[in-house]
Amino acid sequence: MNFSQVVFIILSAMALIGAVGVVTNRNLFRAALFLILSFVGVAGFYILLEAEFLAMVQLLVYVGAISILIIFAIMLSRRIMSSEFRASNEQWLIALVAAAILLGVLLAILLQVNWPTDPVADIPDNLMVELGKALVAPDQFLLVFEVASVLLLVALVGAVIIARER
Amino acid sequence: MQVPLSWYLVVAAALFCIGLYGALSRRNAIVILMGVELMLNSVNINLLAFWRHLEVAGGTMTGQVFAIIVITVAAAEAAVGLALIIAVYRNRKTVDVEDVDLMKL
Amino acid sequence: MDFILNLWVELGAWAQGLLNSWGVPEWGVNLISDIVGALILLIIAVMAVIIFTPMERKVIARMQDRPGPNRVWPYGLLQALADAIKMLTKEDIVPRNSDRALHMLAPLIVAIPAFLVFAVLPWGPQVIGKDLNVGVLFIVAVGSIHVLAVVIAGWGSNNKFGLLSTFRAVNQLLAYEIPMVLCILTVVLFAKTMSTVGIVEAQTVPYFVVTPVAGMIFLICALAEANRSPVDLLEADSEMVAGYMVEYSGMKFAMFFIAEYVNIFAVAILTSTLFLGGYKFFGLEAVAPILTPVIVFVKAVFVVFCMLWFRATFPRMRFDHLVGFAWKFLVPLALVNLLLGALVVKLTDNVWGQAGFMLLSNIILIAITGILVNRIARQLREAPAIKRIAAVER
Amino acid sequence: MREFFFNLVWLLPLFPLLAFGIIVLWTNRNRLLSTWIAWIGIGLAWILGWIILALTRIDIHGLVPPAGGYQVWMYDIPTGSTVLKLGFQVDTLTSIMLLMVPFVCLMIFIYSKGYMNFGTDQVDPRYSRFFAYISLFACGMLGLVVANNFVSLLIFWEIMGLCSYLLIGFWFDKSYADPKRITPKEAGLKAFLTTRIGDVIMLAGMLLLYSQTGTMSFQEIFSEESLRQLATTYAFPGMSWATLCALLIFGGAVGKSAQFPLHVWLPDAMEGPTPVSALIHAATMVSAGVYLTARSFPLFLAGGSEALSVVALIGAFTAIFSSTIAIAQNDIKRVLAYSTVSQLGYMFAALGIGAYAAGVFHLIMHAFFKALLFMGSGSVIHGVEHGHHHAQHGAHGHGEEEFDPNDMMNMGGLLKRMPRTGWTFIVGALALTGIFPFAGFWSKDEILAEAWNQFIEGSGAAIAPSLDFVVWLLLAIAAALTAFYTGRQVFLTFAGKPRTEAAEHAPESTGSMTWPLIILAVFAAFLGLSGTPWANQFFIMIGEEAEFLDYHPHHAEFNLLVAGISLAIAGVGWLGAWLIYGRKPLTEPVDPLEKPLGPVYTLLKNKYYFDELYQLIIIRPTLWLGKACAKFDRVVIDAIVNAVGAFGRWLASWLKQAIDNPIVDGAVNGVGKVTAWCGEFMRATQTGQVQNYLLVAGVTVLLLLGLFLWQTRDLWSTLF
Repeated sequence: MNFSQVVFIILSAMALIGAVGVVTNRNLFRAALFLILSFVGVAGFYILLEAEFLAMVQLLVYVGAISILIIFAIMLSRRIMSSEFRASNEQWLIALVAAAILLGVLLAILLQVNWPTDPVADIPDNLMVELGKALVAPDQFLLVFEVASVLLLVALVGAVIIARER
Repeated sequence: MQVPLSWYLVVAAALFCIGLYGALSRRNAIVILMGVELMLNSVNINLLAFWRHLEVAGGTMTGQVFAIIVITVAAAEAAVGLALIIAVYRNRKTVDVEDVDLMKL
Repeated sequence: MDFILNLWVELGAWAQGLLNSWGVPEWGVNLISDIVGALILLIIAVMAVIIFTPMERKVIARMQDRPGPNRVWPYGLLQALADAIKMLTKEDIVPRNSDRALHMLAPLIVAIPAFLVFAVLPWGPQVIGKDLNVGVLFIVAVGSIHVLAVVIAGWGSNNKFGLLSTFRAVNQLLAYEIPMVLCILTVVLFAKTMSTVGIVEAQTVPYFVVTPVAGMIFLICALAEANRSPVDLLEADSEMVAGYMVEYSGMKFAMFFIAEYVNIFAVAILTSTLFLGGYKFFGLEAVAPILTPVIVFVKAVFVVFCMLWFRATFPRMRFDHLVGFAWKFLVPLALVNLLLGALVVKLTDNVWGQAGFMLLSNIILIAITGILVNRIARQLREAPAIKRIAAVER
Repeated sequence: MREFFFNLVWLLPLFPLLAFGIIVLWTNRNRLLSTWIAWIGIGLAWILGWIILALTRIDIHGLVPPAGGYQVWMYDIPTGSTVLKLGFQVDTLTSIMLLMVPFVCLMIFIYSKGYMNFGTDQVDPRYSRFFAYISLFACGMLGLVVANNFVSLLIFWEIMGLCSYLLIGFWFDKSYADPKRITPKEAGLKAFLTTRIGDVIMLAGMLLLYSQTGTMSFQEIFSEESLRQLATTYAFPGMSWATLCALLIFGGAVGKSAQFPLHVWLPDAMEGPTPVSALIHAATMVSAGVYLTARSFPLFLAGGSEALSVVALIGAFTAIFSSTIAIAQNDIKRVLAYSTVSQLGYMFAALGIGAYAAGVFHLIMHAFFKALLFMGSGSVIHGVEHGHHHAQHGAHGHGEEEFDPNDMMNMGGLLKRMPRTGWTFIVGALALTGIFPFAGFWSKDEILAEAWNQFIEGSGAAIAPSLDFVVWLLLAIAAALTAFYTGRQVFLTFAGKPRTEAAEHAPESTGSMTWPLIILAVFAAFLGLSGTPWANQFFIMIGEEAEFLDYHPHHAEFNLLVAGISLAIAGVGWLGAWLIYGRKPLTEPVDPLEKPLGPVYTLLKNKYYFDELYQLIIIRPTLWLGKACAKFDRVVIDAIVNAVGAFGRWLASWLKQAIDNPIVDGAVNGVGKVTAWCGEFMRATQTGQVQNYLLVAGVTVLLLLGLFLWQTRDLWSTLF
């Protein structure tokens, strides 16, 4: 039980509590805040995994953008947050059971396999350079990269078109 | 850096299932969206954990790259999804997915 | 003498050695030194408030040709203390049927990013909280939490103006984050690193000279992010009576107040780090490393002075103009500048060559932009009023 | 440099093809633009062609067919086991053709602008289409010249056939008063079908070659060993494969070049516009047959004396035969057409006796002066037509009868009316009749000399010396006749006084028509000097091809006797023509030969009744057979078919009653009912709730996952 494991436990507590808060809280705004909490916990995981870049991106994109968007949407559709609003639908119990079973199955597998405890190698110190090269190297992920950018563009335009007042 | 890989996987699995439950059980479209985001995050955790523990040896970046791609997709999904929700709310004055079943006969 | 010259590093080393000699284990030493460093940074950050509030008041006053605060001895320099006492003694109000928890949460969250940023701001080659290899990105990411705080505050205090300013916050802060990131990207492009120290080290020519466009855009965006006048549309008294802070008073308001000034300080240091050569000053940093914090501080003060200058000079913008300005003017300009930077970096590896080319291209860019803006403005002016409004709406 | 341009050879056919496409697709509304596009297309081809010619001439090493030749392979067509490689090539024969083809084409393109009355009120309604067609034709001819295998050669060959058909029938709406005269439509059909006979034979030859050698490329087929193999293996006793294939391919050449049995289409092809006659039916297309024979000359050599004798005899016979016909023709263009046939006969004869270079030489020369002659005649006709119009307008009312501007009897004295046309025409005539020092003299003398020498020495000859003598004799007489009818034509057309007011008012043609005439006249006059016996460029360039398979033609040195004889013969011909037509120009439109010759004249005038003969022995039986088949069809086949149909209908009705109504319909309705019922039942599951679907999907995935895990339970426990 060393330092980083303690940190990990704290972070996972953040992430899981946040997630539970998201799915259980009746107040949408608070749900969104719990979501942010969970995101921050995940970002912490990334830092533990020595992927600082991803951690920062996680903060920037999820906390800084997506959550804010969600909150924005919540505020735009405020009326629905009345307290007599029924939060769950009829099938929530089945869903709960299904999710639980899935969790059980997954855990069963995970605990069956004896995973390596320690990372096999240290992080190369020019991590960012490697990542950048990997993203734009034609023999690696150039196509994926470009497709993702196109996807973003399309999503941008589509969102504008959909949400525009007519 | 002595956190075992299995821990990450367990947490990710838990996160995924919670997100799944949220996506399945809540009536509010926005919460469903949040659940989906949670699932995506758990996937990212897995990607990076595997990258760190199994891939870095090869010096490749697949895990990180795909995490980035997933984040991109999540952003796009959030944008379009929220736009849809706003549009639906504007037209139907509700974001309850149970009320949005015009396709049903 | 050498000890004196780079006192700060020596001090750190000495303290750690001392702890070791006391038999503290390694991780303990690290922990203690981290905590101490954090505390020091925290104190410096808070000092900013005590320094900048009088400075702001005095400077603005002089610019408006009035004495400004001059009662609290001497020359009203201790005005900040007076304000602090006033705030602490105020009553703490939580508006009825507002979301109490959130209302309490907001002041805490708003402080976090403001202080976190200091962790990566360099006071010297080794005098820095933590030299992350993604330092700049860290700054941006943490800065984006500020929006969250504003949103929570505006929502938590159950108030129309609060909500409105929340909308505005989301609009404005997100809008201005983008050109800011683009400018930082340009700088990173030239410095070939994201670590703040690395960027400073890479600046044989200050980047403000290399790309004035990026510098100016960054300054504007920094103003908007720190929502300073003339772009303080979130708390514009004349429109939304202090906006998201409308329901806050006493200590909670003090938190916002402190956060704002710490933000300013941070932004100022960031600007000097990215564009004004940080702790470098014509090789002085090499001669006397002890002076590097002073250099940084002086530059920061200069930037803050510029901000105050803006505030005293420009009138407040209309909100749609503000956002339109970000999306229709700053973003394209920053993008073009980024492209130019990429081209130049491809063009040559020599630092001076890069500087020259980039400066040239920036001058040309500024000229072209000026001409375009001039023409469009003339068209708008000559267009009939209704069309003008339509254009502005668009 | 050299390789660079040689690699561009495939552009040659491409330029006119692009012109064709552009005109047809876009610019056919704008006449001027179409004209220029066509000109540019052929002009580029011309420049490139002459560049290649120059480069070839600089250094012909390794370019002499059949062994040599710069190959440019374009694409491979996989055909089962073997691969059909298509491409282009540059060798000396090709480049010699490139001397003539693009240039003459260009000249005629320019000429056509004037002939089609560009910019006047009588401009042809299908002006642009005309240019598109001739551009396509140019593509065909150039492609044929640069093709390096039989397949693409056949393709371009057929393209030319198509263009010939289209262009002969260009004025397909024209019809004449007397039913016996052939209309352009019929003429086109006739040309197409007649040449088709030859093409089929040629195709058979090519296929036999392919079956024997397994390749289509010239270089491989004409290689030493494949030829030896062809020559030594026998199709059937007494005839080697080489002979057979050579004769079959020669059949194609006969069809295209209108040699003796299949010559009937060429004179009727004159119904087309005169530029077409000049371009296709004098200069280029008809010489494609000769080119083909020259190209596959090694095959003929391998075929031995049988093949060559056939070629020689048919050539020589055609030469004299058609020149006799030409004597009695009044249509200025038909005379030229028959003379073309006879000149082609000359070329074939030359090839037949192994005077290979001489044949090609004559081909090039003939192209120039015959194009010149045709364009001249076209100019004359044009003038006479205009004169006719003018006369019509001048004297209203009378003379609305059928007026034939082609008829030489309606002309006369045109030299004063249209001097440029006249003099250039005369130059062409002198060249044709082989008067020293014009082009025809050198080439024709070359052929005669070869024949004579081979007869005298009898050594190294391709065919029997006796045959050589026959050929020489026939050709000599043909030369005399040529001189005679050419002189007749010149005198009837240009000398004396106008016999109609149309001829009186005939104006000189426009510059775009006369300038090409002048240029071509220059070439016709002096180009022959490139083939003087002392320095015969043609022999230098392609002579070696004949030195093949142990056959070594020695270049015929200048033979004063033969030259004198041929000159004398030509002179006799001219003299006779002058005596009969020139001394006292005839005033009334009747041929003075008609009375003395009597039946012979009518025989000649009716072309030995060949059309009627074919009508009798080929077309009639065919038609009869067709009618018989039709009758059989109606009487027998139809009855059977009707019976079957009736039975079918009866059967169908019975089946409908018995099976369709109860069983099939029942089944269909049943299916429909079941479907509807299922739908009703399944509807319940379609709640329209996204989350329901999501849940179902999730559970399904869960089950699949469980199944998968259960099946691989022993595997994943041993991971890592």
